[in-house]
Amino acid sequence: MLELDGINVAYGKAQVLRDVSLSVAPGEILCLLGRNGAGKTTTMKAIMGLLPLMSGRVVVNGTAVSDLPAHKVPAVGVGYVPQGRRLFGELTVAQNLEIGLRVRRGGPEVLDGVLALFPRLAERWSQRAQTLSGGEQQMLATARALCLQPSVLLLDEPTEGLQPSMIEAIRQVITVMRDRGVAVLLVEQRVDAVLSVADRVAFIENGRNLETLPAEALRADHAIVERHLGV
Amino acid sequence: MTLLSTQGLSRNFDGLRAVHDVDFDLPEGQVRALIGPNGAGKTTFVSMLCGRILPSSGRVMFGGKDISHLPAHRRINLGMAYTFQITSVFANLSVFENVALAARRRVAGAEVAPVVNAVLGRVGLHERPDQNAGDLSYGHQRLLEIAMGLAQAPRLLILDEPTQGLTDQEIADFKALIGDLKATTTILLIEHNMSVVMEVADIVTVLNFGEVLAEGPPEAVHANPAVQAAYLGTG
Amino acid sequence: MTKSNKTPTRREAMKTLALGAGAASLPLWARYAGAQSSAPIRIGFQVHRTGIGAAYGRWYDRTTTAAAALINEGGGINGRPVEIIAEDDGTDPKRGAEVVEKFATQYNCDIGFGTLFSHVVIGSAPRAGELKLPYFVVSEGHHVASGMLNRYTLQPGITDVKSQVQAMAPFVANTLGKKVTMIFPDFAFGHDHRDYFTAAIEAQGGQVLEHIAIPPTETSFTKYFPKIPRDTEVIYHVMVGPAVLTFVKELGEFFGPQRPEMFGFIDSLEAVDISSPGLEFLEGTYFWEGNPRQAQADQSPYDAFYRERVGVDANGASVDDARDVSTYSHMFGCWETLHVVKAGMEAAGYAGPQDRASLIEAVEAMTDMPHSNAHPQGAKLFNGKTHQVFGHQYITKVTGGKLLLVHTTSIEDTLYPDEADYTTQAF
Amino acid sequence: MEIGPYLMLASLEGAVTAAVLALTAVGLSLVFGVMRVVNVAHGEFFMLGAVLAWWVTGLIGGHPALGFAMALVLVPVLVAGIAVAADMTILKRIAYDPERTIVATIGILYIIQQVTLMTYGPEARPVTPPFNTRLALPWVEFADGAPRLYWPWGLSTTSYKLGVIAAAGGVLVGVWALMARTRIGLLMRATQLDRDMALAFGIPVERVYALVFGIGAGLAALAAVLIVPIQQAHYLMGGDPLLLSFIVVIIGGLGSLPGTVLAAVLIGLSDGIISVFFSPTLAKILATLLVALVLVFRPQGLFGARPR
Amino acid sequence: MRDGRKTLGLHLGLLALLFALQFVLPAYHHGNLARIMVLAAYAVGYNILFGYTGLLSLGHALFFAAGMYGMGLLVNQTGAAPLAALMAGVIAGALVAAALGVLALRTEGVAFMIVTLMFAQAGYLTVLYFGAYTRGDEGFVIQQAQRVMAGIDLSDPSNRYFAGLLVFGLAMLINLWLVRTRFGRVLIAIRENEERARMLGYDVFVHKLGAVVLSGTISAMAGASYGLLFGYVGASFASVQYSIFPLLWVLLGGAGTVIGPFLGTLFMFYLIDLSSGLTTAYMLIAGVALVLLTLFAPQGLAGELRNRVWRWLP
Repeated sequence: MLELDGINVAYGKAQVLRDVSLSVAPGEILCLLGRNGAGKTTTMKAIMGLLPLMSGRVVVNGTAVSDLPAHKVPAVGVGYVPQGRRLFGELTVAQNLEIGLRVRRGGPEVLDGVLALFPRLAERWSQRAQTLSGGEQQMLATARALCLQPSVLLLDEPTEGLQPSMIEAIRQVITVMRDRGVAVLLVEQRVDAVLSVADRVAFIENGRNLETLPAEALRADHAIVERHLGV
Repeated sequence: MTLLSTQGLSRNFDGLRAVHDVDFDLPEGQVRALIGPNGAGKTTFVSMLCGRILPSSGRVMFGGKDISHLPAHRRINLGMAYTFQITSVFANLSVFENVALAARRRVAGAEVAPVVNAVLGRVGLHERPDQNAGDLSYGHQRLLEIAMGLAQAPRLLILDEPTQGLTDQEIADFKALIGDLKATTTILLIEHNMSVVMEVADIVTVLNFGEVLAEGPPEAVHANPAVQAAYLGTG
Repeated sequence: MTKSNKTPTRREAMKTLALGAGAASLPLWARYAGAQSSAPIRIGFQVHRTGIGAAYGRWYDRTTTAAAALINEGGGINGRPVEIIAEDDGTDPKRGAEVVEKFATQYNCDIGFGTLFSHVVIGSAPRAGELKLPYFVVSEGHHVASGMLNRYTLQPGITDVKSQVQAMAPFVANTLGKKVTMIFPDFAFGHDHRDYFTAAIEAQGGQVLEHIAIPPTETSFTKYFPKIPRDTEVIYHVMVGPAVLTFVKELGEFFGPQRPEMFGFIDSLEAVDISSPGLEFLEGTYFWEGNPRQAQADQSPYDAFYRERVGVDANGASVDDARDVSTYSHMFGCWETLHVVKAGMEAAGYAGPQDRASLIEAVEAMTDMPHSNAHPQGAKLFNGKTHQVFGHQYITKVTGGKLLLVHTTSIEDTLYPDEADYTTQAF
Repeated sequence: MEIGPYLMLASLEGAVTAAVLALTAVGLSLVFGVMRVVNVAHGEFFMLGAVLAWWVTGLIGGHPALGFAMALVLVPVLVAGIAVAADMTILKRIAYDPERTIVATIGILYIIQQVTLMTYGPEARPVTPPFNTRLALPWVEFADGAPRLYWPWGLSTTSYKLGVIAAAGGVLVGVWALMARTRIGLLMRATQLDRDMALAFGIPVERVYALVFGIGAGLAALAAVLIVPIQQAHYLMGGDPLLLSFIVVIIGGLGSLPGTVLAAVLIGLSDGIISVFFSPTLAKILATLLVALVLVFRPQGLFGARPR
Repeated sequence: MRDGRKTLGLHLGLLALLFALQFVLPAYHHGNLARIMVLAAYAVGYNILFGYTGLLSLGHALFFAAGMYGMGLLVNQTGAAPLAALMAGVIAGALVAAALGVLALRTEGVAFMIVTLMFAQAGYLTVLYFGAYTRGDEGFVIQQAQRVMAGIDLSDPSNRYFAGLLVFGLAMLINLWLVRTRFGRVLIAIRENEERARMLGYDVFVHKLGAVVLSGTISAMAGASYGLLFGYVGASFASVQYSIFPLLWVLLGGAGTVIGPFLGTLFMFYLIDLSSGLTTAYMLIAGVALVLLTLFAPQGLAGELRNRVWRWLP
């Protein structure tokens, strides 16, 4: 369970998020939609504690993670797949995953579970992350987050720049996670990529969150999307 | 007359073909939109036009001159203006000073202020010349970017996703602004917002995986199933 | 260290003056006390407490404090106690000039005194001249006698390097060998050695085979030693700064068992214990010493007195800490200079800053300075025109881990034609 | 001396310089790489290492090797502790802002220097080497068409100098193993590569920073302990290692440990070898200009990747 | 623009205050202020590169020394007139700066710091190497008789004070004028966002080179004046310390402000002077003060002033 309660965030003097409130239930995929610069990535970083809150609270499974130092947030069970993957490029696949496992002291069985989802990574085991293809890098970024056995998973544009087959693979993993009871917060720009997996969709514009709708409603009426995103 | 053209323009990053063998012609006075999915190579392509990135191979011609080997500032001085995709204003300087820096490329002394004020008026930032650019909202920073482009009175204005983060009203104003500029300036526009593209562009070029996928009037491109597939990812 | 840094306050000085009469002759004291104001004579002491000269500065400070205490016990100067006002110059010429300015205009000192490092002297002297502050330096540099400075700058307590160097040449040529290789630091002090010694040894029929100038701040030296020619008979070495011990040790390691004769300026080992690990090979080598640090068998009573007052033992180390070796070859200059100042002030009837010119004239008029408690290093001859004093120089040989005297030069050995005449300058 | 033996001697001397420099520079490189700050006080940690080594060896009687071994273990730890304290009380509070860090570390430099002067004093003091034998070295010459060994005049080194080279090599291998083979090394590298992501994966970045700052200072101190039987401990001795380490770190390519070590070897050797052919000060000038020009024409360092 | 008038008022006011102070200050502080003004001119020069262009050089002692030795060697070796020698020093500084700029500006960031440091170190060693002319570390004296410029004896305290004021005033007014010119504005733009400035069509390299040359020339002017006014030329002014000092002064006073370099120089001078009178541990006090300033006044004195009170401070 992830709850954002009226968070305000600024980069220096420019306020980026204003009173953003969201909640994601276990076993649910909430998709955050908005244009570039609307504040989606900032929301993610604020949840992770990478940006200080001016006000508001972030609660994960009853723990106010916004009161914790940033490095304690993941241990509560928040896995983060950032935009642009941001792997530890000079480290090997194995080392990247080890860093993920370390967060909640996951044993070999956790790793085996993750590798079962991404068998390709086992083949690339001692390769340096920066030498992987784009799709493999995205797999590794996702796998790294799954290694900490998250109860909340944040994914920021996981399909950016990927081939359709790769997109499909990532989408399936997200679905699997939802089915295992993980609360998934997904940021996407590609509406079609979202609508097929999301349970609910929240729109964000200029740092404020607008309405949150069931994905069903959007699938039924595409005009809502166009109204908010102008595509 | 062709203002800008490229021949076989390519760029690789560590084996990734960001832009591949692009031939591109932009006649004087046209508004051209460049569209394509994320990662299609749009920004790399325009970066090579204005010299921020050097091509791996190919040529860039501007006003009949081969500018492939000119450094960025020389190209700008030939009459190009470039606005950044990610807002890149001078955050610690005032709005006025941001635009004045651009305006001083062509005017000096007492002539700067009127130019700046006029440009700020055109984009709707005339009420806040003294504010620090970094304190503006994201949308206003984008408008400031556009204002800096306008202040240079360029022959070719390259706008990289200018409407990102703008409100509906601001987008409407932007469209009107492009309509005004058409008469005097050639415009190359990278844009995601299809309504903007459909309304302002004369011709649309679609990039996908670093190559030109389609080119033509907006309606034709919009109707092109290959473009639909690539752009919306529904393939 | 705090103890030695403490400068006598006026009250303490007065108390010493009152109680310490036992050491002084009462009539002398009474004569001055009756005639003059009893406000202290303020001597601005520019001391290298920090920076590269700090090891010297500490001993200069101790010697100065001891000399001032002695003078005060003896009734002060013209019946007035001496007050030492010490300020750090960071061994930096810019700060040095500022400190001189502070003495003259802030502390109202009667004179400035005590500077060792020559760049500090040269940086400060112009200010002293402009401020008309008599500036008594203890730096052994040739800059005073060369005429580079001004009438307000004097060096009456220590022989300059030009004299020291040329006085060594006869001994080196006649006793050690005529083919010399010189190793010296590549800055002005080293260049003085290079120029004056080369000329002097050639005058003796010898020759310098090679000049090896070591860059300042160098910390390892072995790589330069192969430049020493094989047929070298004598190595002439002089080095300053914190790396001196490394230099000497590496020299020893380079030569191993078959070394040529070696002659060094004790600057290479000033403040360094001759029995430090790695220095065993120095046995049998020769040193110039300004004042032998080892109490010699025929030690003069003056040296014994001086040693005792400053707190230096027979090996040249602090009486409190045998590992704390003094800069014995230089620091006597502080002691002697203060006594020259005293004599000059008394001769000039110095009463205050208005008499500064007469003080300088009085010192300029001095000539012979006999071996005495005031001049424990030896007799001296002062040249009023060049503002420079000349004295005996000592050559010692390391024998059984001790520096034993083998030769004393005459004062005449140190003389050279005048290069300047400050007395023609207006005040 | 003939050119061959001279070059060998200069190389040997250069190797000692390089060994100590490599340790010091690797410490600086770690701090620079992981924390992205310029630690101007690095040379003072080196100096503290030397001064404390003198102090520790003085505490213990008996064979010099005993005190030296003790210093070798104790001193780096002590200095690392001081560095960690400085990190937590000062650098952390200014959020490792690059410019402010420069000023703050200059402040730390002054403080350390002055405190050392007030407690230890201005003298250069020696430490007895644990072992030190002069080793004359042979060279080959061709006489009557056949090679034969001979012992050229002055060609020698000492067992301790060779020991320093070996010890530095050992420590460098240890640092490499720490970075490449251990859990803590992994965390440090992850922090270096992406601070935010390190936080997002639960790495206590502040503690890693304090640790890195401590290890960096400890390596400088260790280098100083090794050199102090050759050069004496003096309160102003930190300046040169600081400058040289900086040069080495930049020439080696920022944050690249192998590059740093290679650059240390190059700089250490070039200084000695250039001095074979020119007068000493001119050699220093040329070596300095050479380094500057290398950077001018390869700004990313000899072993760094050219940024796109 | 009312701010413009306030700016001019403040800075001319400072010059007027400095002018007036010479009549009331005790001799010691009078002399100190003369020194501080010349050194502050050096800091102003440094600040043009560091504070306004955003380039951190560790080699400015090279320029200061180029001015000092350019002037001093001419006077000492050829007996040139002080004014001509002063000009020669300034020109020497400009030439050295141009040469260094062309090379060093190929690098950026820390590499720029190191390259400038290395060139300055080579310059320092060169001064020692040519000891026959420079007298190496010991330096040489510019005799009082050689310091008479157009009949004015520069060793006289009030003349010297006035000359110091002139040098500092000139540097500060150049700086004030600079920030109002297009060139100066572009320097600030480069500091703020180099890529953006380039994409507005400005030749970043040429502007940076101009900043190096201007900065070096002012530094050289300060160096030449210092040697001439205080009668001493020595290698310690070419050492790395004298590259670090202006950085400290500027950071303490406030980088990128016109008045900051003066405040920083003044502050640092008296911090050391006063604490050195109180205790031998003045370096300790200076060190602690530096640390405290970075903790509590990170923008420097004038920078904090600008943040809190005078937003218009240039």
